[in-house]
Amino acid sequence: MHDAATHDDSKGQYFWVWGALLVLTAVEVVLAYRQVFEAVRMLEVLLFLSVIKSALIIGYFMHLKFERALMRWLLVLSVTACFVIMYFFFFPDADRILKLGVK
Amino acid sequence: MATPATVHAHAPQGFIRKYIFSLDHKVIGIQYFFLALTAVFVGMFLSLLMRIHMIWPAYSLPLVGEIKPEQYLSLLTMHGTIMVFFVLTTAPQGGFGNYVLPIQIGAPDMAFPVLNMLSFWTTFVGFVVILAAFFVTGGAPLHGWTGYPPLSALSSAGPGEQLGADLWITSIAIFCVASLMGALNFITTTLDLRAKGMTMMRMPLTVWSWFITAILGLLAFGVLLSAGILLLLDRNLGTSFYVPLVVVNGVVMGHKGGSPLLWQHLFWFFGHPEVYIAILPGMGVASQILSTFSRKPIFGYKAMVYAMLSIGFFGFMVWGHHMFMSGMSPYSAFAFSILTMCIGVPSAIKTFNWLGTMWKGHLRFHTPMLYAIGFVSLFVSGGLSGPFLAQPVLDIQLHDTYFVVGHFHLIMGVAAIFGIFAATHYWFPKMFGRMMNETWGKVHFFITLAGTYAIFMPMHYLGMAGQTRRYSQFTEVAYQTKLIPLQTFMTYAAFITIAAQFIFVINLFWSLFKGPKASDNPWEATTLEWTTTTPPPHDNFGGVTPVVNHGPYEYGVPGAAKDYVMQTDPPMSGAH
Amino acid sequence: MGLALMVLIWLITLISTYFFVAKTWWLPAGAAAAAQWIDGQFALTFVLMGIIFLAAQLGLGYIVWRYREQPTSPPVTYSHGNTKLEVIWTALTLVLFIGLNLMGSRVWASQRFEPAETGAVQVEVTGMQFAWYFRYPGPDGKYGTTNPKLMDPSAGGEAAIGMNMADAAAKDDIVTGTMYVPVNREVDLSLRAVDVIHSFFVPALRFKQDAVPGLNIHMHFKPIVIGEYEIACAELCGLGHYKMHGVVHVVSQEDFDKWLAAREAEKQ
Amino acid sequence: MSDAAAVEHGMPGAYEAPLFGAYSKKVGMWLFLASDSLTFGALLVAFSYNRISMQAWPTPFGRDSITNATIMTACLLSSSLTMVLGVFASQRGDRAWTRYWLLATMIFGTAFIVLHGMEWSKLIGEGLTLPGFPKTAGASGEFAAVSQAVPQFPATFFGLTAMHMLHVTIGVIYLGVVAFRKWFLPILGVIYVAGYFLIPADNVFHYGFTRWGSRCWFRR
Ligand code: HEA
Ligand code: HEA
Ligand code: CUA
Ligand SMILES: [Cu+2]
Repeated sequence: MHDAATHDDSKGQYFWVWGALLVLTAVEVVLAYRQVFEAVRMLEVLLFLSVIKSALIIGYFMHLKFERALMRWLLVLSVTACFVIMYFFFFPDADRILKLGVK
Repeated sequence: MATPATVHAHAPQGFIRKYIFSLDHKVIGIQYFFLALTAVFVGMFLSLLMRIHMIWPAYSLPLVGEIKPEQYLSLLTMHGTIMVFFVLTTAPQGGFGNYVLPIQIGAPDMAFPVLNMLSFWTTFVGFVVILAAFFVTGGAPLHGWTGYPPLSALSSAGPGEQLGADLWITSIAIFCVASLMGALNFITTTLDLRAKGMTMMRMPLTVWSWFITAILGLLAFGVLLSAGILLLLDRNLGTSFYVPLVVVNGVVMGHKGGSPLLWQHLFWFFGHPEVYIAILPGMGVASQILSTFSRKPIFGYKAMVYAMLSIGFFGFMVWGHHMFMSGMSPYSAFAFSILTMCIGVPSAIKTFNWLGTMWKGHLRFHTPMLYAIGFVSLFVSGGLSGPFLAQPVLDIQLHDTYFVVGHFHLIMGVAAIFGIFAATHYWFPKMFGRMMNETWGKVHFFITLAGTYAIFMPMHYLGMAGQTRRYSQFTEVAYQTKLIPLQTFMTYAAFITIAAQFIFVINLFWSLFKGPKASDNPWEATTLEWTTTTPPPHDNFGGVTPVVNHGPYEYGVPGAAKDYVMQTDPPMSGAH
Repeated sequence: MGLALMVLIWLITLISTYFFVAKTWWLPAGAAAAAQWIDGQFALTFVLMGIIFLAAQLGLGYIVWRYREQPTSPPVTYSHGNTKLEVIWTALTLVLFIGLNLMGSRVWASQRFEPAETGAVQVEVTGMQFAWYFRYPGPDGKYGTTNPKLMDPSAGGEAAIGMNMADAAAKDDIVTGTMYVPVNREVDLSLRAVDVIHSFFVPALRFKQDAVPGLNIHMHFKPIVIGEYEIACAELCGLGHYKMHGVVHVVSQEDFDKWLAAREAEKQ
Repeated sequence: MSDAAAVEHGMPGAYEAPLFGAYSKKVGMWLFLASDSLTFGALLVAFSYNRISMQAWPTPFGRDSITNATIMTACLLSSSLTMVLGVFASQRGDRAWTRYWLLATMIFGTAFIVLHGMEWSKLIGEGLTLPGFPKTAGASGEFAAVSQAVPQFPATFFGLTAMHMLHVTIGVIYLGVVAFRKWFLPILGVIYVAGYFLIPADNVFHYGFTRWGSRCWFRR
């Protein structure tokens, strides 16, 4: 099962990552529940935190960090690219509905 | 599951393991092939009924009876869906890709044979489910292959929108799952199971095309799957993802707040990559065959690879060109339009390179070559209407007219189908150990090329004159009644073309049993499938793994003994 | 074989081109201000694509015949292509495509990014299975509200689009089944649909726009030739899609005023 | 799968080095994840699309729901950790611990599913229902109002979380197959019986789970 990629097998880092994820989750909950920022800013902050979280999960728990750079980039970039273009083309229309929608 | 290689060497015994639930990619490929063949005949029969109804709306056909407008639309929907999904996504990729890709890269099988079997049988279930839609109350759905809600989301919006529409969506969802499994398998196989020396840049262009097709499928089908699930929820649980507050026939529906455009975005996000999924394998096959029968290396191998890669890449950024008139933000239309035009550039590169490959070659007109040449001709004719449609201002006039129907039939309905024909004639000897009849193949080619042009070229004229598509008859709008003579001509052309397809199947089945035995390399081609026996043994190369020393298209190499150098031939000094 | 194929490809190409060039079936004569621009762009694209079409197909036919394998053929040149050529035609097509595209976008921008001129005639178009209704706001220039609960397609007219007669602004609204617009004045359309997506397509006016349930899409065009033009529904909307048609009457300003007054009078 | 195995065991020289330096199953898994993230991504995009197009998006969740969701998230996060530990154990060749860690992963996953089910039941009880389902009798709180006013809200909520729950459930079952092989079916049977007795008859899950099952069973 072990491939050539050399990686640091120390288990410790996984516990750190796990802890960090739990803390981040807690932070998110508190931020959201206390309504620390105003709406849009809040969304940005939460989105930012979630991206960090998923990066940690995918990187460590799913071991993407330990794959070849080529694979890492290809996978991450292609999926991200899909979302980015969806973002740019889907949402302006959703926004139009606010303006053009039948009241 | 990781059985050692020795187990693989002898084939499983017993009918079921050998022919039905076989894990052998070759058997699965053939299964896909026959599934697609069945589907194409269903689809063709539907198009025949459509063409008849358009011209003689009141005519009562034997067995079928009189076709009502809503039944016309059901035929149309099923024709489009079956052709796009169960023919053009199934035969070139699932059929020939499955059969040939592992052999061409020197692998004994696909990376995940069980998954491979599952994806075939899932596709099969999808096909059965979609056919079932004909036989339920209300009949097959009438919302077109694009299934735009609210029409497709409301069971009261028309006959066929009841259980039939649910079955249609379910079938598509099943098909998505099957294609995802297939795509995953193709990519992994290409990445991991290439024989020694088969570097990426030595892969035949067919392998590249299946590989890129699989990548497109992997990224696109998941989106359609989600879209379909949401549509099912809208239909059955009363949610409103796609349906705003609407009133059908005076009855206020329970939905509110959804957006029909959301479906269009999701569908076309899948849909445009899908049309390239349909054509890319055809491009690969054409490249392979043109090079083989011109006895010349492919012109600009690297350019071909990069062109396909960029078609795949841009393919994900142009979906909005189907939505110029949909109420989408007009600013997006700008971006989509430019990106769509950009996709013409790699297509242009490919066309030039095909011509460049034939230039100063020694063209041998075996049947596969004829189809490959036909492919180029049709691809150009169908493709050049693309830049018209890609400009929003022109699309104002042309959207949802027969111009579009002409565009996609030429490039998809015939060019990609010609890819299948070419592949069939080319690989038939390898797959079944016998040659197909050349004379009848050529007769079929000439009738089909002329016939399909006769059906689909006039569609462009109709479209410019304003003939809207998806009309079951043309008697209601005055300016369209003037176009009926041309439509009638097309119907007659369709009769002849469809009749000619029987030449093909009869030739196919006759050759299957009676054709002359084929040698290992009847076309004097260079790629790996021609190095093994005909038909190949269970593990493709009889226990050895080939070693590759040459690029895929080494024809006419100076200093070589023959006019071609097989990929496995020992290295020569001085050549690549 | 090579000869036969060349003849067939050439025949197909020339016959197809003939019908395009002879304009046997062509765009209907344009009757809106934008038609000139659109047709110009169409013609330009058409000439360019036509040249490429002819060049590619005739070239293909020629190559097929010229390079068929013969006993006398010279040995093939062993070549893997020519990068310079490759770059040249990539650049050429790119320039061609982008240039074409940018030229066409001006009309698009003027039609879609800018609102209608002031003083435009207001018409609200409502599509429903399988009819078009047109509403004029009347002297007050305001559309009355509509209510989905009031919609009764079988009654037609005002009832079909669910006009709320309790609303003061609705009192003078006129609902008709045929569209009248004055010539040489912008028409400010609001497009709506009540059940499924329809598409308002008037070939002669070079106008098409989907009417989407839940949206109220504003578009404008300017008819410049008096006449009657047919509307065809261009988005699949159900079993009656093929017969969902209507007529736009482009009339002089006087005739339009007369017509409007007559409808207004009818209503009282 | 001999060929995949061949690459895995590094049959020397027979094949070109895999492009990503990973054996087939791993590449396959990554590809699956890529397609899966698009499948789910599309759902999320659909949700965001609806949310953007809606002026007032309700935020009705109270303290208990959020606490519950936090615990659920923690479960899933922890299951990732136990899974990684399981992988380590298997790399050491420690079969027993591999199985224990897999079991722990399954327990976290199951906890997630159960908590999720309870949360759903509670919300439905309070009146958060899909338009196509019968209204909860007697519910008149904020959730009932939200379901009326913004049907998008329950729709996206149930639609997306159901897909996720399905995803986790399939994952847990798959892990079970890996961990227990032939023992798995009996274990699944036990869980099923437990579910049959534990889920009250008026609960939605009763439809999907026990009522449907018992119907099929007793009809025969
Ligand atoms: C195999 C399938 C396939 C392929 C390959 C293509 C290829 C292209 N398609 Fe097509 N298309 C469809 C299948 C396909 N299409 C289908 C099914 C629909 C309708 C769906 C529906 O509504 O039901 C559709 C609809 C469609 C539309 C929407 C029309 C509308 O509904 O209003 C548009 C608009 O931009 C478009 C554009 C293009 C373009 C620009 C290409 C380009 O990729 C073409 C590139 C090729 C060439 C340009 C020709 C070869 C090049 C040369 C000879 C070189 C020299 C050329 C120049 C320098 C110009 N297509
Ligand atoms: C691959 C796709 C494909 C193919 C091959 C065809 C083939 C044909 N189609 Fe179709 N068609 C569509 C895809 C296709 N179509 C789609 C997507 C739509 C839009 C649906 C919608 O609007 O929702 C459509 C719509 C459509 C319309 C428009 C109807 C309308 O808008 O009202 C018409 C009208 O004439 C038509 C006719 C025909 C005819 C006469 C053929 C004939 O050419 C049939 C003759 C057949 C062949 C020349 C091919 C034979 C092939 C084989 C024998 C292959 C062998 C296979 C193996 C070896 C595996 N089709
Ligand atoms: Cu209305 Cu088509
Ligand atoms: Cu497209």
